[in-house]
Amino acid sequence: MITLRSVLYILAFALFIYGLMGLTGPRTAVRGNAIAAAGMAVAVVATLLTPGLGNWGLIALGLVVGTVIGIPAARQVKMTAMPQMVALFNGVGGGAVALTAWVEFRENPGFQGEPAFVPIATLFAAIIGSISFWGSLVAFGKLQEILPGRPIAVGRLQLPLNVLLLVGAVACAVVIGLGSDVELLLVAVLVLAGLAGIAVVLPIGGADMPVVVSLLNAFTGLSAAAAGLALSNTAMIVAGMLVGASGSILTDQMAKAMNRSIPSIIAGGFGGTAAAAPVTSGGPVRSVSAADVAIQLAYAGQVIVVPGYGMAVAQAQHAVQDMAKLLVDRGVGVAYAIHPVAGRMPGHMNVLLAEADVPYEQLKEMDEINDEFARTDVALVIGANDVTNPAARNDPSSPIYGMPILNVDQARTVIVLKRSMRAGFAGVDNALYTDPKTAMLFGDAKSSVREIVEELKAL
Amino acid sequence: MITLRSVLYILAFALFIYGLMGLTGPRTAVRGNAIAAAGMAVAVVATLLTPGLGNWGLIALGLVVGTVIGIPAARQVKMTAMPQMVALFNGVGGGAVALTAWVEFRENPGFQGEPAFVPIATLFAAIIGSISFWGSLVAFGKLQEILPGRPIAVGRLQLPLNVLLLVGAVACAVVIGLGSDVELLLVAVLVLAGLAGIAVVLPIGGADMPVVVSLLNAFTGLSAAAAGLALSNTAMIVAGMLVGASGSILTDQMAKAMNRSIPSIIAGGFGGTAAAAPVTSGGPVRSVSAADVAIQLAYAGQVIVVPGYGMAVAQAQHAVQDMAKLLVDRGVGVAYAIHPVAGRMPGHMNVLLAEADVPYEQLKEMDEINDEFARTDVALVIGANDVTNPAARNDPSSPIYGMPILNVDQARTVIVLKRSMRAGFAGVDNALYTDPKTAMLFGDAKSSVREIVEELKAL
Amino acid sequence: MTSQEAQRTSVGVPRESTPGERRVALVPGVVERLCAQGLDVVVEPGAGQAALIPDDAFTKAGAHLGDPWSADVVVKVAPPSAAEIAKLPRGSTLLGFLAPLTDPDVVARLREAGVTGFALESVPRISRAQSMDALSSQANVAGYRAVLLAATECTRFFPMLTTAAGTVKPASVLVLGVGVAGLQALATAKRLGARTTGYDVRPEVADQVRSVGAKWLDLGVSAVGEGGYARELTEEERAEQTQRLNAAISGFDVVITTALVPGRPAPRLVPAEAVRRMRPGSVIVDLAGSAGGNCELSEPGRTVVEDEVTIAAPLNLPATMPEHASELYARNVQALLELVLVDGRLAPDFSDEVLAATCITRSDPGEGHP
Amino acid sequence: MTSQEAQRTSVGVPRESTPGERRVALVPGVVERLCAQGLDVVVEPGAGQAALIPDDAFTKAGAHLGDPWSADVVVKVAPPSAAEIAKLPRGSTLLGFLAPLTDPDVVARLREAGVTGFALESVPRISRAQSMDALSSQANVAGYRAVLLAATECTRFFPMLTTAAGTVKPASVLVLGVGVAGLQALATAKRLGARTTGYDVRPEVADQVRSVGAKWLDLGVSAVGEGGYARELTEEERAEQTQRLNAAISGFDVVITTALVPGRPAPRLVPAEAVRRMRPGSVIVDLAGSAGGNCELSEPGRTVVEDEVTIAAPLNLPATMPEHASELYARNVQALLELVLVDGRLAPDFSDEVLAATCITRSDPGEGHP
Amino acid sequence: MFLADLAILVLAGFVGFAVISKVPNTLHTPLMSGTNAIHGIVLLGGVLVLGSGVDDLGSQLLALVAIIFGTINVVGGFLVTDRMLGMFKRKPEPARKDAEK
Amino acid sequence: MFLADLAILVLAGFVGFAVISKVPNTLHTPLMSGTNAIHGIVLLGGVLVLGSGVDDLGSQLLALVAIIFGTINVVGGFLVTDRMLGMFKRKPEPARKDAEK
Ligand SMILES: NC(=O)c1ccc[n+]([C@@H]2O[C@H](COP(=O)([O-])OP(=O)(O)OC[C@H]3O[C@@H](n4cnc5c(N)ncnc54)[C@H](OP(=O)(O)O)[C@@H]3O)[C@@H](O)[C@H]2O)c1
Ligand SMILES: NC(=O)c1ccc[n+]([C@@H]2O[C@H](COP(=O)([O-])OP(=O)(O)OC[C@H]3O[C@@H](n4cnc5c(N)ncnc54)[C@H](OP(=O)(O)O)[C@@H]3O)[C@@H](O)[C@H]2O)c1
Ligand SMILES: NC(=O)c1ccc[n+]([C@@H]2O[C@H](COP(=O)([O-])OP(=O)(O)OC[C@H]3O[C@@H](n4cnc5c(N)ncnc54)[C@H](O)[C@@H]3O)[C@@H](O)[C@H]2O)c1
Ligand SMILES: NC(=O)c1ccc[n+]([C@@H]2O[C@H](COP(=O)([O-])OP(=O)(O)OC[C@H]3O[C@@H](n4cnc5c(N)ncnc54)[C@H](O)[C@@H]3O)[C@@H](O)[C@H]2O)c1
Repeated sequence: MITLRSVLYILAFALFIYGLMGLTGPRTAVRGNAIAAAGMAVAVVATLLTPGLGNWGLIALGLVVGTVIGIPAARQVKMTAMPQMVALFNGVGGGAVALTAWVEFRENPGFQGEPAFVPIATLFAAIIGSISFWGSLVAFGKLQEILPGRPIAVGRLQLPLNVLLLVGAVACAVVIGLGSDVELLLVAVLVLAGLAGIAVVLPIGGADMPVVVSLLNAFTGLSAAAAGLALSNTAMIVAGMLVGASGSILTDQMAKAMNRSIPSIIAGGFGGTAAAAPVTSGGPVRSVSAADVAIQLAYAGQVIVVPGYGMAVAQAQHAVQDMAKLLVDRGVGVAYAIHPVAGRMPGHMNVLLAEADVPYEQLKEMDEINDEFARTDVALVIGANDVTNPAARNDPSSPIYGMPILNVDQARTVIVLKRSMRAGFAGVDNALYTDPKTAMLFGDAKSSVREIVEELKAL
Repeated sequence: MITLRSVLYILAFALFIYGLMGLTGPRTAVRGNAIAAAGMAVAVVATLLTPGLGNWGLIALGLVVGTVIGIPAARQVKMTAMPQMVALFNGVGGGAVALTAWVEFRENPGFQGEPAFVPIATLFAAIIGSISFWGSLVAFGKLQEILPGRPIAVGRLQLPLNVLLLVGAVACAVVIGLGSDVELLLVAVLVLAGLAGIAVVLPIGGADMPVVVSLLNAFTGLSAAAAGLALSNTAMIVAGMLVGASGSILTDQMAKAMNRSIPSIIAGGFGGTAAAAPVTSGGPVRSVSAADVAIQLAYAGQVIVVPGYGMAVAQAQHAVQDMAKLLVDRGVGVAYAIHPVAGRMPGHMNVLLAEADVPYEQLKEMDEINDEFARTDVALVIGANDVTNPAARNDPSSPIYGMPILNVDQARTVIVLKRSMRAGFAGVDNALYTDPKTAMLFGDAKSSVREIVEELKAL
Repeated sequence: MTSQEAQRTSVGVPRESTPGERRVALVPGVVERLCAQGLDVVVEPGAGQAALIPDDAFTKAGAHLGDPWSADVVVKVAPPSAAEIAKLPRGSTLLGFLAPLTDPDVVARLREAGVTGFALESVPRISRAQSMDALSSQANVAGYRAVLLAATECTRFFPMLTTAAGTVKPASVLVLGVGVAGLQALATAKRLGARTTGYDVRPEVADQVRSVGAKWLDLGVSAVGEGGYARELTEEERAEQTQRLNAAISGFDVVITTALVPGRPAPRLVPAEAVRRMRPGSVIVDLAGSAGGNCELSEPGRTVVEDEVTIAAPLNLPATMPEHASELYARNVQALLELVLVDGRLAPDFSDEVLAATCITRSDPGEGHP
Repeated sequence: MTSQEAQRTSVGVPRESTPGERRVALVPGVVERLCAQGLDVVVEPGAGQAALIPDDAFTKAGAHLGDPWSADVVVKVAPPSAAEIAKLPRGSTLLGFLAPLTDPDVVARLREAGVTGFALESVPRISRAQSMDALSSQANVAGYRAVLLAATECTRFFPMLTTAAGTVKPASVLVLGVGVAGLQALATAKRLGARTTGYDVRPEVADQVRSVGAKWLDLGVSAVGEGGYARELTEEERAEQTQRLNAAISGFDVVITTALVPGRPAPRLVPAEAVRRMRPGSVIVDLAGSAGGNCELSEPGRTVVEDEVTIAAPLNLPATMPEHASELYARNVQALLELVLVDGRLAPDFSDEVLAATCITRSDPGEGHP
Repeated sequence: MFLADLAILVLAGFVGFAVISKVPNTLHTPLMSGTNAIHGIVLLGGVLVLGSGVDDLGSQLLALVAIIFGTINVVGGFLVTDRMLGMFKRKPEPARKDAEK
Repeated sequence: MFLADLAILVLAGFVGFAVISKVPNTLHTPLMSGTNAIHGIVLLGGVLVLGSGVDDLGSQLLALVAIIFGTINVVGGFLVTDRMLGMFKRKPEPARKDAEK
């Protein structure tokens, strides 16, 4: 029995790894997730095969209740509420670790007769699990807007407070490790660690929450691995460590993609100055990476490219055409919407796109394509500004009021490539950039498009 | 002591993995190799810390003798003889595994009192190790041209012979596994497996040897892992399995790069039909992958691009310019050598390269650049043929004799991009393509250059 | 046949009388749209002849042939001659280039004749009015044609060509004054394979020059004027500019000049001395001919060869590509007409920024207006 | 001053007398190289004038001015007139276009005059002789100029332009007969932004057409002749071709024809009917004018407008870009001269494949040669 | 045993590092969610502890909650990830359908 | 113990797979050579067996040869790999030196 269980565990973690590999690529992600889930089923079955397992009723009860709660929660949550859902699931995972550690302590107070690593691992799991549980709950609250998104801090006392809580938790743990069997100490460990989790996450701004959730996710993974060590359970060790390692790399990438660094975010949690995400001028602007733009384009049915003076300045025409060709090869429909006054001379865009050998058939006049935007998945604006400015339609006080513009804002998603939030020829701000469905990819148009090309090829 | 050793083992294999990661990229390869070597040092030291180790003198003798043989062998071998050297080193590794297994058997005939997996692993190691040793020796002989490179086979008897040898080795091993303690049986295992190794490798053509060596390398890795299992030595398990897994992927990639498949190569070893590598018309032609071309270009100091009619037909000008820009960004000097009659009309190349915005300064006339070739690391010929044909210089009977040509053949390396070995406008064969320093990248020029661009970006 | 047909507002399209003017104020495509809007279009027979547009193309589009001068609105290209103004009934409306800054006589005569005149030169350069901006649309044509002219006059290739009979170096083209015409000239010359360089007094043009793949010639003189136009240079600035340009010009095979300052004589950018220093066989195309020319040796309206350098100063390049020049012009006219007409009837809102700027005479002068 | 200076072989460069011929057989750059090789170059005063090459450019290059006709070798561009042949001393050598296939009189007169004539038209089209191939080098010029001519004559833009005054569609250009001139025409038109299509009877040209970014018009008629040239079509083939072309042509704004069959009248590819079906304002440029023209309505040497379609049939387009055309021609002449001269002395090896083909008359006729 | 577990831990860490190279932003959230589901493996801890014969009611309750939490983590995690990946389920039509003319 | 070793084996295999993604051809031989050197780890087997107190002369000899072989594999392998990688040691000059004008 023990051998079968061990073999199944190996099978389970092999499935986890294989599934995780799949999850990193858009083509294989769906299957990867299913494979990992299969691995989990194998792991659970293997565990139930453990000889001499008792309390079957309670175990079954737990599994059923958990399933009954989990399925509808996952099914009914709105797509926009996904991040907080993940935070919640992560939290309960951490909670499970902490609770398991507590039970272990209760069953064998003082860890009598266990080698040293058992209490160490168990207490590590308890602390991290509790931090993760409570921290995740706070993150959930912020994302769900139950708690205010802005940083909540106690000012200069934040750092000493947090340190105190953490040191307290560790101190209690050390006492237990040294042999104490007082249950209150363990409860103290859990409570202090939980408070620390709360105290660290509260001062971090809502914009940073996704990174925090990812970090807590990696933590939970580590705590699971520690719990696995304590129980000498291979599946838990591998799965937990897998999540701990991949989760930390993922967190790093997420932070980078948001132009943040993990240390500065955590510093925020300790009352550091770099608390809030940088505020971009004039309204919330969503900036994305070239990789995302590539995915959005690759999985779109119809893309309209809107070139402007910025494409000309960057001389990005060749790169743009490379990109379009890759998309067409993938079966994505691509058209260019040429505004009559895009650029700085009549026919400016034509000259450049002809140089890059864009087939004339793909160039559409404004009147011809303006109704298409509403049926378009992605409008990709490359260095155009005034010719996409909705103020021309709806702001009579604007100097460009009355000029016909491209209906870029009617596309399902808008991606704008430019270097900054600066205005164009007419010198007026563009409300398109702060539209919630607009994402900005900042940088010189040529480099940006080149990056997109690279990412498209890698898909 | 045992704990320190185990920790050192973990450190050692961590270094192996880290080093191996480095070895897969051109920038990090040198350091990766050094890191792996450091890991090996750690592993050896850890082993010497094993409590109760005896026979110190002999151990020291072995280490010293091995080092004294290994260093000069590795230092003095000519660069062109590297592959056979690797074969040799791989062989002795396999031999070491086989010998170790033999000693283990002698020390505990019949594997009395050991759990089942010990004999199984040991005998597996013995068989694979012996195959690897003898197979590698044959590969060495073929590469070193001690043995003839052509397939040496016994015709239709090859398959039954090979199968017989392998079955015999396994049968003897099974008898041992069932408890026999007759040493002759183990010797029989080693001999039969060794003969099988010889019999399988001999019928494979010299051109396939690199793939065979790589495959034997992966085998040796697996045998090392098996030996590690038998000895319950973590470092050996991890290092061996690492090599087994990465080696098999590597073998697959090598075979693909040579347009071969592993099964067909092995089939050759068993007297199958697809024995020899395909013979390309008219002399040995070396074909390479886009990734190699990219590396050669990226690490060159000076590259001359020679465009011809094929670039025009493929309309590859934009891709070529993309490539040139990437190279210039890396600090590689790039020039275009424009032959007066390249293409099919006067100025054909100019029209295309101007369209792709190649700066006029990079375009060099034949007279201006012909002396440069001798100082050039790579001449990259893109769909040009007649204008590079040395017959114009040295074959009075050739219809193009007397036409001035580009001195492409004087460059240190020549890479030719075209779709096939077909002739150009003048309808004559080009001896440049069979020059040993020429490598061909077959395929439509545009796709080929695009692939090179992709690879350059990934470097 | 006169245009009193029904109650519909009539639009008259005369045949242009200015010598060399091959354009026509409306083209069949635009006529069709105007007719669809309920206008009655009267085209003078042969109006499109010089543009190779046959009369029946107009009639097929819904116009009829007849006397255009008695229409409610007359649309023209070139400024009207005295004889033409005489044909206009009092109270009628005229749309076209009316040379308000360069030929005040026209304005005077129109006022005298009691005609409401809308000058297309005066359309303000604001985003909304771009569709009426005939200066831009015609400058665009001129820039393109200037390069064709230069390439035709040049004794050399524009593109670089490596051939069995030797390598031909690419021509180097300098554009002085990079407004709409200059940019199009740079872009077109680049297309033909020339190396291109641009120069202007307005510094923001540097980026625009680069945006058509050309180099920017930096002489360190800047003169930004109003409304996106340049101002005239001071005496010292001019001397400085002339001297530096002088040095630069001689290295080019082709120089195309388009420098204009509204209402002022064209700046003299290319002195005779610079021409003498150019290589034999080089070409200068001077688009500022009508304002006196940017080159000292230009003879507006003629092509001369001085010191083996060909100097062309065409007065009306857009007219040399009559069909498309007319088409673009006709669209500008259409856009302006749509502003002047309300529900198919003449009802200009003179408080509109565009019409206020464009209207140079009124048959019923409103308050405070010329 | 005559050319008997020292013992050096003299090369004479006369001023071309054919009307409209602006080229000159040698240019200063090539003169310099010939002088460096020890030749004595005599240039007729004013020889380069039409190409805007001043006399002193030649003298600076080492030539001297004088009577070119008494030189050992006379190099010319256009076939010599009877009067010119009369000026050649017996036993002298003449290099140039000598019209061996199209004007047999020239050959006859040269033979009579005892002059050794090398016809540049007859250079075989083998790889080695490409540097002497003046047909190619001049066809290349012609193809480029043909597009400039077409663009100038066209009433429409070549490139597509989206502007505030509406969008202009790109011109569509069809090239009939895609040899050297046709390919260059396709490439140049593409550069200017036109949509390009090519057609030829030789099927291998399809790939070449695509290699300059143009489309291939497949009519299913193939006629490969000798030496890389086309053969004349049979009666049925011609009828078939004409009918299909007829249908295709009317869709194009510009048609450039270059179809030639050596020594035969040019094939009639564009019948009058096809012209009538073209849009008003379209242009046909017929480069086969000297062989009678590819278009039925062509009047060789003139530009006419028929049915609102402009038909230009220039006879000598290379001469309209004299400097570079001369330069390329001069290099061809230089290459041929180098074959004719051995150590600076006239010593043609008539067994050489190139010279055998090129030499059309010999002052001392060798065995079995004309 | 502990040292073998430690070796396993280290190796698993390497696998975790090696598997995640550069993930496009769009996959960040699904990947986070997927890994999140994987650490729901902690549910095994609850099962093992409870199954090892806990009979104290408090402990039983705590362990029960731990199992419930772990199960929610697992079930919810995988389901939510799958929903997030919805975008990648609709695959673009077989390429080159109405490719460039 | 065996099952832990098996888990380690599987994990090491995954690491091996994950580490080698797409290797450029030029690195194929060095990489093969580098991995070849790594499996020289078998030398540990010889050391352990010999060190465990083998006293039979034949066995001693065999083990000695095994150690020698293993050592050659290790030492020669790493050195040869290093030499093969010579090309990558000369790094291209800091880019953009004489970049495009
Ligand atoms: N077509 C004509 O004939 C003509 C003539 C004269 C004026 N205009 C006027 O020009 C305007 C044309 O509209 P448009 O949308 O094409 O241009 P625009 O409104 O001027 O906007 C161009 C945008 O491109 C961005 N950009 C500049 N360089 C870039 C680079 N290297 N990489 C990426 N982005 C870059 C700029 O933003 P960042 O600085 O943030 O990058 C800028 O906001 C209209 O207002 C029109 O009225 C047209
Ligand atoms: N320049 C002129 O004025 C002129 C005029 C007429 C003739 N010629 C003659 O043309 C020749 C020019 O020499 P060249 O070296 O430029 O051309 P070439 O000798 O004709 O060789 C071109 C090569 O390109 C390859 N190719 C064709 N399509 C390709 C594609 N899509 N992708 C990759 N490769 C492709 C072909 O090989 P694969 O089929 O194996 O791919 C062919 O061998 C000379 O012989 C010259 O005399 C020149
Ligand atoms: N916003 C709009 O809607 C719109 C529309 C069309 C044009 N414009 C802008 O208006 C501006 C004027 O265009 P234009 O073509 O009518 O100009 P223009 O014809 O009046 O003058 C041509 C160019 O000559 C330059 N110039 C004047 N004096 C000079 C000197 N001494 N040396 C060198 N150059 C000199 C001017 O700066 C101008 O660029 C341009 O910048 C154009 O982009 C704007
Ligand atoms: N190898 C060399 O050295 C070399 C050098 C120059 C040219 N060439 C080749 O020689 C060939 C001839 O070139 P050219 O420019 O002197 O040709 P050309 O001037 O004699 O004829 C022009 C073109 O007209 C075509 N044509 C003839 N009859 C036609 C018909 N009825 N319909 C349509 N097209 C018709 C011919 O096929 C040819 O392509 C070309 O293929 C060229 O590539 C080879």
